[in-house]
Amino acid sequence: MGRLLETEKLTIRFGGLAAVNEVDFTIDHGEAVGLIGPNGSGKTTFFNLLTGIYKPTGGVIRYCGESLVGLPTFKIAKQGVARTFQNNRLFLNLTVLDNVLIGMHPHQDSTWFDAVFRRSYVEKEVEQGVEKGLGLLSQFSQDLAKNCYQRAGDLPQADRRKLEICRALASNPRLLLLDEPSAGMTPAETEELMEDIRKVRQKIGGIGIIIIEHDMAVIREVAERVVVLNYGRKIAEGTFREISNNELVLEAYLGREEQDAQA
Amino acid sequence: MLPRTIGRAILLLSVEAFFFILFAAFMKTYDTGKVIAFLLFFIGVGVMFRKLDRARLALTDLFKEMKIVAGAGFVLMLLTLPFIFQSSPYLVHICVMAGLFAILALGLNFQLGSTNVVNFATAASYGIGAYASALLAVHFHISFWLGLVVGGSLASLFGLLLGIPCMKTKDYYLSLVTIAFGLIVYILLVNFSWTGGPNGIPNIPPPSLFGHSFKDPLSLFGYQLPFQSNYYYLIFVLVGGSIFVANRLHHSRVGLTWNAIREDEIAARCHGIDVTWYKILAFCIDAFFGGVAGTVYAHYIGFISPENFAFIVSVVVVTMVILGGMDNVFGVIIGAILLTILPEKFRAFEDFRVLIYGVIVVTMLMFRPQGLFPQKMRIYKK
Amino acid sequence: MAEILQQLINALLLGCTYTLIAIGFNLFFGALNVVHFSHGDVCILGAFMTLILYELAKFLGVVTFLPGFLFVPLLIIVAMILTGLIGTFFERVVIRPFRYAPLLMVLVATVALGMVIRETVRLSFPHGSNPQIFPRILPQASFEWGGVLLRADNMIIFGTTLFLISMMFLFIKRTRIGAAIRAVSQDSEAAAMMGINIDRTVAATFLIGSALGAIAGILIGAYNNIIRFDMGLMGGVKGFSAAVVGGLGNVYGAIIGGLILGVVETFAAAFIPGGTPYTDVFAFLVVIFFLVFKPSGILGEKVYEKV
Amino acid sequence: MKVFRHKAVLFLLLAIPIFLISSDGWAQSKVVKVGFIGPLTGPNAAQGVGARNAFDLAIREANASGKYPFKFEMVALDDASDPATGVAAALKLVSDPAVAAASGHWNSPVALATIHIFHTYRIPFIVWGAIHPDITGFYKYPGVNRVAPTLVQENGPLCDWVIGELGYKNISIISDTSSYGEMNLKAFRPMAEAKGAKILSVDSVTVGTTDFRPILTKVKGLNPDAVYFGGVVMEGALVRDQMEKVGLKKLFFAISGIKDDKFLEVAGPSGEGVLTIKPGRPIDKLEGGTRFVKAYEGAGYREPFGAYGPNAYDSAGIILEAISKTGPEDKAAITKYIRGVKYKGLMGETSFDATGQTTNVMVSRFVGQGGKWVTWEESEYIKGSRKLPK
Repeated sequence: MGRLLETEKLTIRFGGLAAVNEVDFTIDHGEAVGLIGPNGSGKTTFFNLLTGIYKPTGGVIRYCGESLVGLPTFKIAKQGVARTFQNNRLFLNLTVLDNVLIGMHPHQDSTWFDAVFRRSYVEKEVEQGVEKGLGLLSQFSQDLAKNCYQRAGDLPQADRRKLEICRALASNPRLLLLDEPSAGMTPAETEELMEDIRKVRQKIGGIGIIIIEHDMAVIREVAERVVVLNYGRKIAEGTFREISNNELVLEAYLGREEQDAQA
Repeated sequence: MLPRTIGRAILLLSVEAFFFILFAAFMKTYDTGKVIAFLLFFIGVGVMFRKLDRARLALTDLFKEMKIVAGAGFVLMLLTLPFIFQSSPYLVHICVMAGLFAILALGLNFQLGSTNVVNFATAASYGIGAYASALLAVHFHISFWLGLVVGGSLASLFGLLLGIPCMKTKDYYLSLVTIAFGLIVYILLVNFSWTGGPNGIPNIPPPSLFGHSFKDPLSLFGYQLPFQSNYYYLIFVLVGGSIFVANRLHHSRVGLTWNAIREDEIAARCHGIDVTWYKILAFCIDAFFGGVAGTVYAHYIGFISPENFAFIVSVVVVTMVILGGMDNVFGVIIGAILLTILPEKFRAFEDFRVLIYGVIVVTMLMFRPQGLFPQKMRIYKK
Repeated sequence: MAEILQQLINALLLGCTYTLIAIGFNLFFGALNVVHFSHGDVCILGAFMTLILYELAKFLGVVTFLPGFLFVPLLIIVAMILTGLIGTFFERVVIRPFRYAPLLMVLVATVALGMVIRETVRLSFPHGSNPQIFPRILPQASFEWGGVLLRADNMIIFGTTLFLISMMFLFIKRTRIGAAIRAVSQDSEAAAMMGINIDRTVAATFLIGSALGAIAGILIGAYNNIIRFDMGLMGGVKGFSAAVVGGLGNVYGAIIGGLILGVVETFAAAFIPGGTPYTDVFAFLVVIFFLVFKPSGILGEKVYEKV
Repeated sequence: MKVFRHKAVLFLLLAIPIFLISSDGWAQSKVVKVGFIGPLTGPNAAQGVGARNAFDLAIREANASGKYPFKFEMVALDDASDPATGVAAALKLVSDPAVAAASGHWNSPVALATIHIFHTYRIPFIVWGAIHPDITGFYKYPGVNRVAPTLVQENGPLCDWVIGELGYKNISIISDTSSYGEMNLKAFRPMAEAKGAKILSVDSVTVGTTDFRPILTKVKGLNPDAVYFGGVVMEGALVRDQMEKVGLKKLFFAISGIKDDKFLEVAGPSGEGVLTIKPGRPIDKLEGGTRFVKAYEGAGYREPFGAYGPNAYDSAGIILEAISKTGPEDKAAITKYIRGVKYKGLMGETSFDATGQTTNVMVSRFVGQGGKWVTWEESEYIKGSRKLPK
């Protein structure tokens, strides 16, 4: 399998602060990589760089061999990079199904002209979308599929996470970025989540997943390789076992834990 | 089975007819006290409708069951309105203005309601459409029908121009740009000599269709209707077309995408949505609607001046959308009709009109931000 | 040369009023991330307040026993305090309910509030649509110096603006409330966790911003001799524009932005043939230029979206 | 019980509207209605309300005199200085079959929008205040007449006086961009140049501008003898005041739009020595003027009748006379009568030319003196104890 995405010396500075500092990162097709690090170590910022929300001040991002630097967010998304958000950002006032339909945006092509003058075309598109969406939803949760006309804002937290993943998958991504998917979940829900992620990898061959997590159990289960960031720098990389014995990593995390204990 | 259907159809039509007659009677009422009594009555009906669940369910079922009958009945009744107001061109005039503002509000709804772009430049596109077709008609004798397209398109072009800054700006900044744009257009209209400056453009020819000039009274079925009726039917068709376009856009990928931008711009971008383009699209379509309304206004009144396109017009249209219900086509039209008719009925309080608009907006936003008719969730046929 | 100098003085004075309005926008934006679109109307309300107080004082005969140099500052201070309180009231009633609501709502609500303020002022004065005569509270003396006319009232306007701005900087830098305002504008959540009362701090911000705005209104009135109910619309848009040009949220930016707008308008009127009616167009074009090419303004830092 | 309640609801649902509709009684009353439209709200409300009161006074007097076979009723509508509102008001008037004739408008744009409606519906219409020449001169509608002189008719005497008699030759023009200012500029410039004046500069300002210093500073550099202002009260007063403030101590003269006590109030001390003219003669010099003032005060109107009160009063007089001669039904006859009228009213004898424009043009000269408008002939300036700026 070839390289799905790689970064070289990826850097962004906010004023004097380098939030992501010369990070080299790679992920292959079909691989799942965990991205961990203490709070404020630049993990989410790294995602924001990959998706084009921030423009890097230095370095290279190559996706399937082509540079992503400077591309607007929506174009990156169209090329198959989908993501979820740390504190999920669903379209709260739209239905569950509409959320998923929006996820399909990159693959649909009807324009305002079609909407006004080519009714049948649009109707077919919507029909196909609804079918695909319902299928996708029911794969993850029968509840979601059943309540597909519920307002997304009325869903419980765990369902929201699921819906967000569904929405991301609706765009047939080749690279999926999950930003703390287990945050705010009960252990049982987390268990279900890990199951879901396994399902995704099974169903969509070759999809690459980068997952940010604080729950090490999730990382251990899901990720084949782990990259550790601290103060914006990559301090370690390897399997979970290698990482958990790495001194730099322990220091970074222990330091944090001491602070936590004090606070 | 059939007799029951017919019975229900008759029931439905009589409900419609009842409210239609009430509406006509309300329009014909000039006495302020009675106007208030009418309003209280309408409000009472609305409250009762909310309270009496059975009646509400029965009625909504009835309407859902026979959408076509309901629609046809409604259209037919509206078509008879000029006959009812035959002796009073003033009332037909109010209806025409209500229709014009309904078009403006529907246009703005694409932005304010669907996309959450607060555009305070409706008056500008309204004015550009009006001036474009008026100038063409006066100087080059271009027909109204062509002017309608040109006015709309030109306004659209300016919408595009206005949309360009939104590549870089959003929220407050974008609203500032629209306010500034509206003021600039107004100042330019006042000061350019080829737009007639503050004097505006007089003597704009009325449209004509199949040799019938719109300034002549309309003879239908042996009735002589005031000349405003021509425009009434024109507006009727245009509002119908606008509703059609608005509904189709709403129930398509475009409408859904606009909603996504409204809900969360960043998430929308992360799902491959070209936010800038879709915002510009909303600007253009809004401006097109504005331009069309402006064209009709110019040829209808026969005279336009910059005052018709001042900042306050934009605010009034915003008020209509917020009162009626953002992103609800029906609600927006009701908002436009209410805010056109009521000021005419309360002319004695003309001085307080703008104040009341302001109070309506603030209180609506605080206590019922979804408007009189909240947006509906999309339900797809299976 | 004398003419250019004279025009510079004109530009400077115009810039002063824009600056004072812009400071309010910056304070509010810093504290709440809110653009208070009716701020311009609050400013003009300050001028109307002064007018009412002046008439009241004349009616009560205060003018007769209080010398002008005591009476006028007293008048202005009372008007400032009242306007400040009204500003806080508006924050409490119209802006606070929308703190966690979509931004669109507070935006439209403040625009509508501006309309309500304007119309209330218009309806509460006899012939309120017409401009009201603003009392000549500043000395009218003048002297010519090398072809440049210097007037006492202009110098007072300029001096007052300088004094107030520096007082405000001192206040924000040196006092507890000032520190709280700075903290809240840096990060309101963190500030709340540190035990800062956000509501009270925001209220203080509106008090200061609106009081400064009142001065802006009074200076506009004193400068032109008249005030009109709808001056707040344009004043607000221009003040916001000045804040944007300088860099929204940056209080120093307000000074630069105000001066730029003042210079653009004055010189467009004076030196572009036939440009007089188009001064506002030039001002807005400058603003749109900034919004498109440097949205963060001259002094503003690039803002990164929180994701 | 429940059934009963439902029946009650249904009953109310039907009964209330029936009551509302039936009690409305669409029957027409027997009085003859005369329409009045003007800016009753908005920035020019002072003009409109004063004129409305004077119009009302004429009708009240007519009803009280018992000379007429009908009872007249005024229908006063607001145009809010807004063409769209004005059109709605005009349509409201023409929709009412009891309205025999109407008078209206202070704002020219509004009048230009509504006269077509009155023409289309053949309702005789007299313009009491709007002064755009096109209202009569361009459209020449047989049913539309005007008792106010156009501004072209006003600028001539002003030029004769200031440029011809007083000899101010180097002139800077400032006018506003409203139709009023624009027309003034167009009318004044050629007239002034024909009198041998040199126009040093022309500046247009938007109505509502409050800061004229940039222009005035520029004008000061040109060193004119006098500044002509073609606009209305507020901008005029501010221009005058700010001339002093930038040190431009020259003569200021203006069209009748500024002839208002408000001008002197706003301009303060700088209103001294300002020259202007005014169509018609001062009210106390008019025949019946004192009687009119007394009657107006006696009728208990709160607002002053303003500059256009006499115009509105005479409009009403002409309409009433026409209706009383021809009857309220035949609009064509009323129209014809008005066009041929020789009406002796408050403003002297009014008659209309072929375009409907009044031929009654009298101009009085005024100068600001000690915070009051004084007729030039009686002023201390002509006596020599005060001097105009050179």
